[in-house]
Amino acid sequence: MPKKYDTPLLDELEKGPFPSFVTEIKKAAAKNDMAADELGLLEKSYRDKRGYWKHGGIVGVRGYGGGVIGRYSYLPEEFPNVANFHTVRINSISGFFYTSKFLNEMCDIWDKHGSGLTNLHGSTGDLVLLGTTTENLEPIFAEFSSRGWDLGGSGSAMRTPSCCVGPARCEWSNIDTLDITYNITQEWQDEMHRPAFPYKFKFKTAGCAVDCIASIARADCSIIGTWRGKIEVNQDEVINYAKKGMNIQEEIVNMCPSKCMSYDGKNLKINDEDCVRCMHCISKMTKALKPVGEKGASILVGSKAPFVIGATLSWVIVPFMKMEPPYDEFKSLIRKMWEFWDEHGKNRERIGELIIRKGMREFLEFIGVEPQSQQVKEPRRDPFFFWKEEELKPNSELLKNR
Amino acid sequence: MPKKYDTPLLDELEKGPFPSFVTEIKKAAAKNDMAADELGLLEKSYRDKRGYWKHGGIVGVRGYGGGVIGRYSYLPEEFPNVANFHTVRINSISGFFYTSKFLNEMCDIWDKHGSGLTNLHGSTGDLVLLGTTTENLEPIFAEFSSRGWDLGGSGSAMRTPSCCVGPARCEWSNIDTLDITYNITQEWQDEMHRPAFPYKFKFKTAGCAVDCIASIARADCSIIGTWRGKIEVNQDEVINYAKKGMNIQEEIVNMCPSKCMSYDGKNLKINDEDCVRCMHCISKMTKALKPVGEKGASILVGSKAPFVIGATLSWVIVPFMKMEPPYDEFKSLIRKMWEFWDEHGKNRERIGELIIRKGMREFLEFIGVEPQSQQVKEPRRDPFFFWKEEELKPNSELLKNR
Amino acid sequence: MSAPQRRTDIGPPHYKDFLPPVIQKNYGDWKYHEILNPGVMVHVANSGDKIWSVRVASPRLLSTDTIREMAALAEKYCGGYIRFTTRNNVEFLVSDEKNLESLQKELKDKKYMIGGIGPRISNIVHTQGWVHCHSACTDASGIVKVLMDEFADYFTTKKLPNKVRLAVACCVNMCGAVHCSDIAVVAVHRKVPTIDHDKVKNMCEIPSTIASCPTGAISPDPAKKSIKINADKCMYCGNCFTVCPPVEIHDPEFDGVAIVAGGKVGNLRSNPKFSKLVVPYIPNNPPRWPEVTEVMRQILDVYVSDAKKHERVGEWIERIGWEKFFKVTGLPFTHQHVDDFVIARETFRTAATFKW
Amino acid sequence: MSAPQRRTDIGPPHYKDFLPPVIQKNYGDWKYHEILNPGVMVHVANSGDKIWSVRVASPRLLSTDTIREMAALAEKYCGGYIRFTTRNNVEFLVSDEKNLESLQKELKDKKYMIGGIGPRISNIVHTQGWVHCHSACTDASGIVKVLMDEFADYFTTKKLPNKVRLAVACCVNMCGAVHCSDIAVVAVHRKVPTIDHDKVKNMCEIPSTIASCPTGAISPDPAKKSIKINADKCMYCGNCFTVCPPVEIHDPEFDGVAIVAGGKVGNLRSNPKFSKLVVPYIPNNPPRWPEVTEVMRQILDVYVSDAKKHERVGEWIERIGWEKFFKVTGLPFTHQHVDDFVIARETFRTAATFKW
Ligand code: SRM
Ligand code: SRM
Ligand code: SRM
Ligand code: SRM
Ligand code: SF4
Ligand code: SF4
Ligand code: SF4
Ligand code: SF4
Ligand code: SF4
Ligand code: SF4
Ligand code: SF4
Ligand code: SF4
Repeated sequence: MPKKYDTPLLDELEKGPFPSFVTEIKKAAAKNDMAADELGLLEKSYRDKRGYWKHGGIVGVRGYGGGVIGRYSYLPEEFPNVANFHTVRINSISGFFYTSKFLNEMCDIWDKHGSGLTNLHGSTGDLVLLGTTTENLEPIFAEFSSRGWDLGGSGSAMRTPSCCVGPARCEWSNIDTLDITYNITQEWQDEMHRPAFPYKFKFKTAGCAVDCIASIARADCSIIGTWRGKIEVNQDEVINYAKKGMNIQEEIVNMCPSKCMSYDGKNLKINDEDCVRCMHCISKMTKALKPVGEKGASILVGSKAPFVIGATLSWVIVPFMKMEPPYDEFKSLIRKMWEFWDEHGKNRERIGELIIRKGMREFLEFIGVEPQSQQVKEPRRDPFFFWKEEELKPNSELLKNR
Repeated sequence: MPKKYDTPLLDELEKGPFPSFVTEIKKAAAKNDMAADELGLLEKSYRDKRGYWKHGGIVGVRGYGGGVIGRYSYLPEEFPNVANFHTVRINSISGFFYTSKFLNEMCDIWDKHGSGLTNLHGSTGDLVLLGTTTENLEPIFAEFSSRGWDLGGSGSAMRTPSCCVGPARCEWSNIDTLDITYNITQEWQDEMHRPAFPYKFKFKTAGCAVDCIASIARADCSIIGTWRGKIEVNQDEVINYAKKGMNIQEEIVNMCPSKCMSYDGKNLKINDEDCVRCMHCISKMTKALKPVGEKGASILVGSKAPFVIGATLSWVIVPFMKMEPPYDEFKSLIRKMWEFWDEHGKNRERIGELIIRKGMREFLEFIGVEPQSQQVKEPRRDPFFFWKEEELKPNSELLKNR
Repeated sequence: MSAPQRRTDIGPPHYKDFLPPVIQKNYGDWKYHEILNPGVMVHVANSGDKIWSVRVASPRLLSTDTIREMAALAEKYCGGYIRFTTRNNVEFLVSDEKNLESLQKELKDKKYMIGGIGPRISNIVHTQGWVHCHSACTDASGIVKVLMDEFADYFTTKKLPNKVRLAVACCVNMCGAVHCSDIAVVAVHRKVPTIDHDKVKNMCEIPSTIASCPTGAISPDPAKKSIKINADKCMYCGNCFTVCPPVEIHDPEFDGVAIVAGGKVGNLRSNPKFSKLVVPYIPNNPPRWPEVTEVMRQILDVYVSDAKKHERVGEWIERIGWEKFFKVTGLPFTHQHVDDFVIARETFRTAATFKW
Repeated sequence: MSAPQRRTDIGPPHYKDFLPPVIQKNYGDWKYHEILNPGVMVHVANSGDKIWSVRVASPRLLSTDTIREMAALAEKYCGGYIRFTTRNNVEFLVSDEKNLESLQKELKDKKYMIGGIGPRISNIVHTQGWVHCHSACTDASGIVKVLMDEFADYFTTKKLPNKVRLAVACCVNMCGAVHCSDIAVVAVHRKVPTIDHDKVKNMCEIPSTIASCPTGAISPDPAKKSIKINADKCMYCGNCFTVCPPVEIHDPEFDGVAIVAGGKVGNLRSNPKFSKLVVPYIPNNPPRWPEVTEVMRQILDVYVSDAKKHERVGEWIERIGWEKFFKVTGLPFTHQHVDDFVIARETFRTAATFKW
């Protein structure tokens, strides 16, 4: 019988309508020593207003440099069952689809070898098994890998890629987000499991500019589906939306960022040439509007959390790329990026930070992408720019469009 | 008879409808040796595609550290009359108003002691006497100062302040731009004539947000007239504008940046609380719209040319200040700014660069101005901020508005 | 359970094996969807096939018991198919319309919170907190719980002008999307770290510790074979603590959270935006952080009453102007709000236009 | 001329003494103005008094002869009152309506260019150039002359969507308002400076020369008691040349001008804006710089045909998007256009929205 702790503070968090993580910990604590001590330790944190975890040590499974987050407690005597309490990251399924069969199996393994606590999912997209001891790591890995599952990424490695539900269930997806995610995960197993990068590298794939995976905010490489073509308008459905009470002028036309729509009270017209494919109109009138044309993705690079130079959002590197298996063009682009990063990146320098430090030109030239106006919101404002020797040529050429 | 040069290249610039500076130089060259050599030298520059002027040396008039720009030629033998060819900056009149009497006097002095060439005006706003020798400087100064004129600024000093035509002729001026300019010029004669700052300091005063003196782009201190109150609408005049063909909805209402106007085809309504006083509507319908309420100025600081950190625009420090003679509040604010600059500024560091380097907080606290949301377009986006010891207090206070 | 046969570098299973048959059949061929109620939407394929998704809230930190319960429900009503959303909600994937009502009924009976679809508050993206991370200076799960309790009706029933994405990060590493959320909480320190010099020698690489400091506040202390921190330059970010454990930055008395607002990630209407600082500090007041919910409520209420339909929090604020935001919410504007980091100048008001 | 009596620190004369009586009387009490023709406007006071301003173009570089001629005209028609505008035009201040026609007639006879008021191209703010400045890498007056010749009809007659403010700076010190102009020319170098080491010793303060470099390309060269320049970091700005004369940056073969566009200073409608780089290099081709006028014309023509009434160049470009600007003008987009200086990241397109 696991130890039972008094948790007057945490108990307060079992009140209220939202499902309680405290209740979850208690459920596990009822039968699991680790979970029980986790509960006790957490109550102490609530009392003292501080965490009691130490920096992680290096732990892992044989042959892997990542996939496990080492975690040790400051209070091993008081809470011996969480003295070490490591996290195992299981690479989730593209689109976070599961079967009850797998979930039950997972629970069995985890009850046997771990705390019985999980995160579904971690922010990066791993299936997070929250807390186990060093000895349990190898057995856990054996159990999962024997069933066809593998660890996710951690450390200075490629991290578990993730994506929106995409073509599996969403009518707006321009690319096969699930397949891209699966394919690159398989392609780069070594890069995931044996950290050899200057720092972490994350991929996130969204089927369209709605970006339901927040790729633009938290992926070193954001793959965002888009199309070259137009928006097909089903005028009958436009009428239906109006009938059902939508104020098309206010809600759609006026909110279009490129002001390329007009509505005469009956017909909705779109000047496709000026549309920036923001998805607003489409998402609000899904039955009436449909993107048609060549489908592909914009490749953006560089978003990350605030350290060291402030948070960044990913920015456009390749405005449009076809994304079809085996994704060779995409993969060789990424390999070039990694090569650049490998050559110039400092320890703990994300690729976006490196590009900002080195300048877009060096990066673009290295990866073989032309400068394009779509890569910037606006051209530079200062008069301080570089020339390469070979560019110092007569002007006439400079004034001609390529 | 001054030397006559062949100027085939410059002659090309006497063609065309716009008045020609070459013609101007030729006019002077016809009777003035300096102007003649200037013409010859300039033709050579046009031929060789390069200037022939050296860095300025330190020259000036007795008791003054500025007001003269020293200029020496690389080709003193070839063009002896411009071997030295200094510029004298005469402090212009507020609003650039002149009388024929003064202009004629000025021409007399300048023909006698200089090249006969001028700039009306220099970019800062001085009456620029373009080119004379070192020996002529004292006589020129004596001639001008005896008639009540003085030199403008140069070097690391306060520069000649300038302003828009303001209340002298413009219906929109919220402040007396001419008087402010005159008053501070008089107040800070010493700061203008004896360079003691880390670098130059410029004032420009505009009567309203139209900013006809480009103060926000090129003044260390930009004084921009504004008001607290509302816009009075004369609906009869609105009707007149409409009658004369103005599309009030498109040209006015839709272009209002704060979208605080509405027009029903007859009456124009303004939600004054949301108006940001951008001046668009007023400037396009001057007969119909009139700002009413308390008049004063916004004080902005920091604009300058690109060196060293890229060009800056001035930004709001004091959103609103009454500007009435003797402008004591304003002057003591400026003195505090200079004190801050004096204490912390490096050599050749403009005040705006210093504030950016040190942070707004140090600056605001030093000059005694509260942080105000009007000073920023948006609050910071990163979570990296400082606290002072005395601020580490219970939250309840922090959540209360001052 | 079969005997474990260790394999490496096999990657995850193929997603196809986890998709309901109706999805496999209509993969990439959906026509439209409709939101039937706050917790149920139906996607209709060009073939006419349909799939219903029933969404329930999850605390994300789940016990195996709960996962088993969900799996059982999926088995009963969904052929065993279930998914999780990118914001950690659970979606039951119903292929057979007649299971829709009974599933919902059983979920309600079991006290699941159904909702989160449409212009609502969905689950709060968050991180480990005191539950598992050494870096945490607040508990994310706790704050999430109290906020979701507070705003439960915006998940289950009430509509907002548009989706409102909340997030909580337990330190400035921001392992979530705090920096681009409508309203978010991020934990912050407020004191210069202390250094255990004896340990620095052995445990830290001094150059990388120095490089970790965003403001260049750290320099070598050769005498002590350690580092020293220039207190004037330190803004308590804790990055030195991350790379060098003998640096201690936690301080229960002065740690707490900041509130940011106005961010988004989608491209609809306006570009993705960063969140901006709105409240620089609220103390850690567990277990229920009442001041945090209070401030969030304050902001949300004004948004709800002022924003236009479809306007996100950041779009609403940009329309009215940040100066007006502070006015209408009554939140104080302090020195902390004014940027003094890398892009400070871009945030200064280089214009004479503003509201009083 | 009276005998000179030297006085110091007296400042300029009081402006009152230079204002026409009607202005003195109605000072600060104007009611409205009307633009009667491209070169004439009338301001009407609340008292009913009026003043007419007749504006003519000036090359700014004026000989005393021309100034005397203008003074004479002012005497004849304006009671001697005349002013200069902030963009260096000349305004004849007519208090008596009956002088209005005759003044204009005489101005026309004397070939003055009347105009510049209203939605037109006014005078070009510019700087010294080869005429007087050591720093100049083009001649400002020459370029101004050819541009104003080219666009003369937009000064004298034709209307634009709004005012178009042009500027020319003869080096990146930008002694004008190039950085905030609708379309402007700025002269640039393209080669790393050379150093006369022997002179550096005596003529330069080495620390301030090092500090002058925006990119930190300069370091001490102790052997030579001089400085050295890291060619990879140098972007030829010439600031080192400004503080240290033995640094030579001028290079007639490779110097030239860049074109920037989209800036403004007024607050109307949209905030003041910086100009952005549109053409990184055009060679110096005196006396008439044909490629400069050609490019300017190219940009102006599209603006005139595409912009809405009242839209400034920058407002038009922001409405259509910079990517479309490059498309419709046909100007090439190059590596030079992408910022790599201090705020580079703010210019990157952190969004999935753009036009093809
Ligand atoms: C578990 C997880 C939070 C969660 O509760 O979901 C997490 C937890 C940690 N993150 Fe994270 N990060 C997690 C997603 C993120 C994300 C979000 C994302 O991936 O979409 C970010 C922001 C995006 C980004 O990558 O910038 C993120 C930015 C960081 C950073 C800052 C990195 C930077 O470049 O600024 C650190 C600091 C570091 O790397 O030393 C960090 C470090 C950590 C460490 C390893 C703490 C440390 O310094 O050793 C945390 C371990 C906690 C623990 O003991 O369990 N974590 N981390 C997420 C990973 C779960 C998963 O694999 O699915
Ligand atoms: C004459 C004038 C240009 C003109 O043709 O009108 C001028 C001419 C010079 N400027 Fe300027 N500046 C002139 C207005 C400006 C302006 C515009 C303004 O004041 O509104 C600016 C941009 C605004 C600003 O202050 O930043 C300007 C920014 C500079 C700079 C860059 C300063 C900086 O902080 O980046 C320098 C470089 C320096 O100070 O060493 C400079 C330096 C110079 C020097 C003194 C060259 C030098 O390095 O020694 C030039 C002397 C030229 C000569 O030989 O005649 N000049 N200078 C303008 C002054 C006339 C007058 O007094 O009315
Ligand atoms: C299930 C999920 C994708 C997944 O792979 O898991 C998803 C699914 C859908 N999203 Fe999303 N979005 C999901 C996360 C997101 C995110 C990412 C995030 O929050 O981190 C965003 C970006 C938020 C942002 O901009 O900050 C997101 C912004 C949207 C929007 C844009 C709202 C707006 O106007 O700004 C729409 C369109 C709409 O609501 O009209 C949308 C619409 C949709 C649609 C209608 C797409 C479709 O046809 O299936 C889906 C159901 C809508 C709903 O929940 O209201 N989804 N959606 C994610 C559910 C998270 C959750 O549990 O709540
Ligand atoms: C005379 C002068 C002031 C002075 O003290 O000398 C002046 C005078 C007037 N300006 Fe101006 N502006 C003068 C320089 C400016 C500047 C500064 C500059 O160009 O360096 C600007 C800012 C330009 C910018 O934003 O980049 C300026 C932007 C305006 C505007 C705003 C145009 C817009 O919509 O963006 C107006 C309003 C309008 O045109 O409707 C205006 C309107 C006016 C009015 C109507 C004000 C009035 O009631 O007297 C004056 C006559 C208008 C005209 O010329 O069309 N004035 N005006 C300047 C004449 C310069 C010249 O010779 O052309
Ligand atoms: S990002 Fe686009 S494709 Fe993906 S789920 Fe969201 S709306 Fe659908
Ligand atoms: S997708 Fe966006 S930009 Fe395109 S028409 Fe619709 S609302 Fe406008
Ligand atoms: S800035 Fe305003 S007050 Fe001054 S002249 Fe221009 S419009 Fe008139
Ligand atoms: S001054 Fe500007 S903001 Fe105010 S009502 Fe007029 S157009 Fe709108
Ligand atoms: S945000 Fe900070 S405290 Fe929270 S999980 Fe990430 S690293 Fe740990
Ligand atoms: S806490 Fe942050 S700012 Fe302070 S010394 Fe450490 S890294 Fe630098
Ligand atoms: S812009 Fe440069 S070259 Fe021209 S006057 Fe100013 S300092 Fe001299
Ligand atoms: S020219 Fe400019 S960038 Fe080059 S070394 Fe000199 S100061 Fe530095």
